[in-house]
Amino acid sequence: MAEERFSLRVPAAAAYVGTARIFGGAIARQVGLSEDDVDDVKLAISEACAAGVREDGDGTIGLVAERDGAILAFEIVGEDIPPPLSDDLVATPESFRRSVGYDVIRSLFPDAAILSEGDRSGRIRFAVPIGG
Amino acid sequence: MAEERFSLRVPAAAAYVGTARIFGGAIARQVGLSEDDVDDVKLAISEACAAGVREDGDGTIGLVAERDGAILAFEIVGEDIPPPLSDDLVATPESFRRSVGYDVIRSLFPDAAILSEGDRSGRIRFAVPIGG
Amino acid sequence: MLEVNGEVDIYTAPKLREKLIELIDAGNDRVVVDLEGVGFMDSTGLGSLVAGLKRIREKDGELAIVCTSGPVLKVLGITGLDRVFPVHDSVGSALG
Amino acid sequence: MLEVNGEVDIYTAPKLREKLIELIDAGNDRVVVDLEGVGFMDSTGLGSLVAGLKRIREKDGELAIVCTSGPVLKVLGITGLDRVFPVHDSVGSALG
Ligand SMILES: Nc1ncnc2c1ncn2[C@@H]1O[C@H](COP(=O)(O)OP(=O)(O)O)[C@@H](O)[C@H]1O
Ligand SMILES: Nc1ncnc2c1ncn2[C@@H]1O[C@H](COP(=O)(O)OP(=O)(O)O)[C@@H](O)[C@H]1O
Repeated sequence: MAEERFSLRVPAAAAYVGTARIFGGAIARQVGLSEDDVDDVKLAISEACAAGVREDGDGTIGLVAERDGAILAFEIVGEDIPPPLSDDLVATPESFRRSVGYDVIRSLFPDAAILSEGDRSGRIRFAVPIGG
Repeated sequence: MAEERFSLRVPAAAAYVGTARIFGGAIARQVGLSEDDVDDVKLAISEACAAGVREDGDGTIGLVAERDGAILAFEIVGEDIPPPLSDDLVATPESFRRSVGYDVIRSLFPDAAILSEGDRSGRIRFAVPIGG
Repeated sequence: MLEVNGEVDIYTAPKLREKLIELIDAGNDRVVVDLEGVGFMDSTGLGSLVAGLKRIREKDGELAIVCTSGPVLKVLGITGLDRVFPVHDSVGSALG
Repeated sequence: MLEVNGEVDIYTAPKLREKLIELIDAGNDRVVVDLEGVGFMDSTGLGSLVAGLKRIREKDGELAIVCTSGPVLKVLGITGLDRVFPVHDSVGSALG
């Protein structure tokens, strides 16, 4: 079991992506990540939550952070995080926007996982070493 | 049912009171409270969470905020929020500290409720009118 | 000149896009976006800058960015947009 | 003179108390706590100030506060501690 567990749930509306980002940044700073790592965490959370935002503002976005020894792991869960695009799919502006976001997450955290359950519901995971 | 619901859960350690305060402040600002009201919310959350902090750092503190029409209601739940002191109780420094905190919450939000279930587990509730 | 402040994410990016397009449609064909007051920007914010760039290019105009913030430069670098926009370290150099 | 910065809550209050007591035990009997850099303070932070006050009174000393921040003044007012501590609006006035 994780030594410390943090969780947050906000409406899946654009207005609250910043709330989740601030929360994640505060945890990252509190467990002792460097300011550069804190910035990376905030960016990845922002991208992940943006992927979970619904036009109608319904549904929720969940953010869980777990510190386990020297690893801080994040998971963002949304009812509306679609799987990454396959290359042959015709991109809508909306799906293009999301794929840029996924790319940003993966370049910040190469081991990031974008997992989908069915068509839309999904979770995005990434982890950061503490003091690494 | 509330129109918007926000929740957070952090370890019941002193280090994360600030995280809860920042989260509550961000929500308060986002729903449109004045900066003065945002400050009051942050102070009340800080006092409530401080009451829920456990020396051993075990357990968790939960914060739920619900916007329902023009009301933003907060609830802080902890496994270790003791009931307010009765006056004839001999105060330890610890219980005195908590009672000052409860007084601060009640002077900020006169309708605040400090509810206890049994001896220690408790919840603190207060609400703010939005645009009031 | 468009001075941007605060955090640019999926919530605030539409406002940035709107302001940029307005500025360009008002006839400005050399626009400098000053990001020095921006504490945070993600790819949705970059999308607004790209939308401005596309609009201004239709009019053969130019869009430059002023930015010295490490985190903002980082997301510009990750997306490759630092090669699409001229990025300056001061308003003077952007206008010069 | 003790300059305090950041947010003072249950996490940081013990450090404030420690520093204050140290300063007093080092022989300072007129201490000014400058709270101008404090963005947030709750009753646990006030508890540290009170602890300092008690210690300095044992030595017939005085502890004054410099504070102009609305939220910090508010919590001082709620707890009545604005009547216990001399509160000044500048370091100059506290020392004068
Ligand atoms: N957020 C972004 N980050 C990086 N590049 C982007 C971003 N948004 C758009 N682009 C780039 O700009 C181009 C135009 O994208 P877009 O604004 O969606 O217009 P359209 O859908 O009309 O092609 C894309 O092909 C991409 O290379
Ligand atoms: N956080 C606080 N806010 C307001 N007043 C306080 C606070 N802490 C202590 N006091 C005041 O200072 C006095 C001393 O409290 P305390 O430091 O607990 O010392 P002791 O337990 O030795 O009496 C209290 O009686 C109270 O009036």
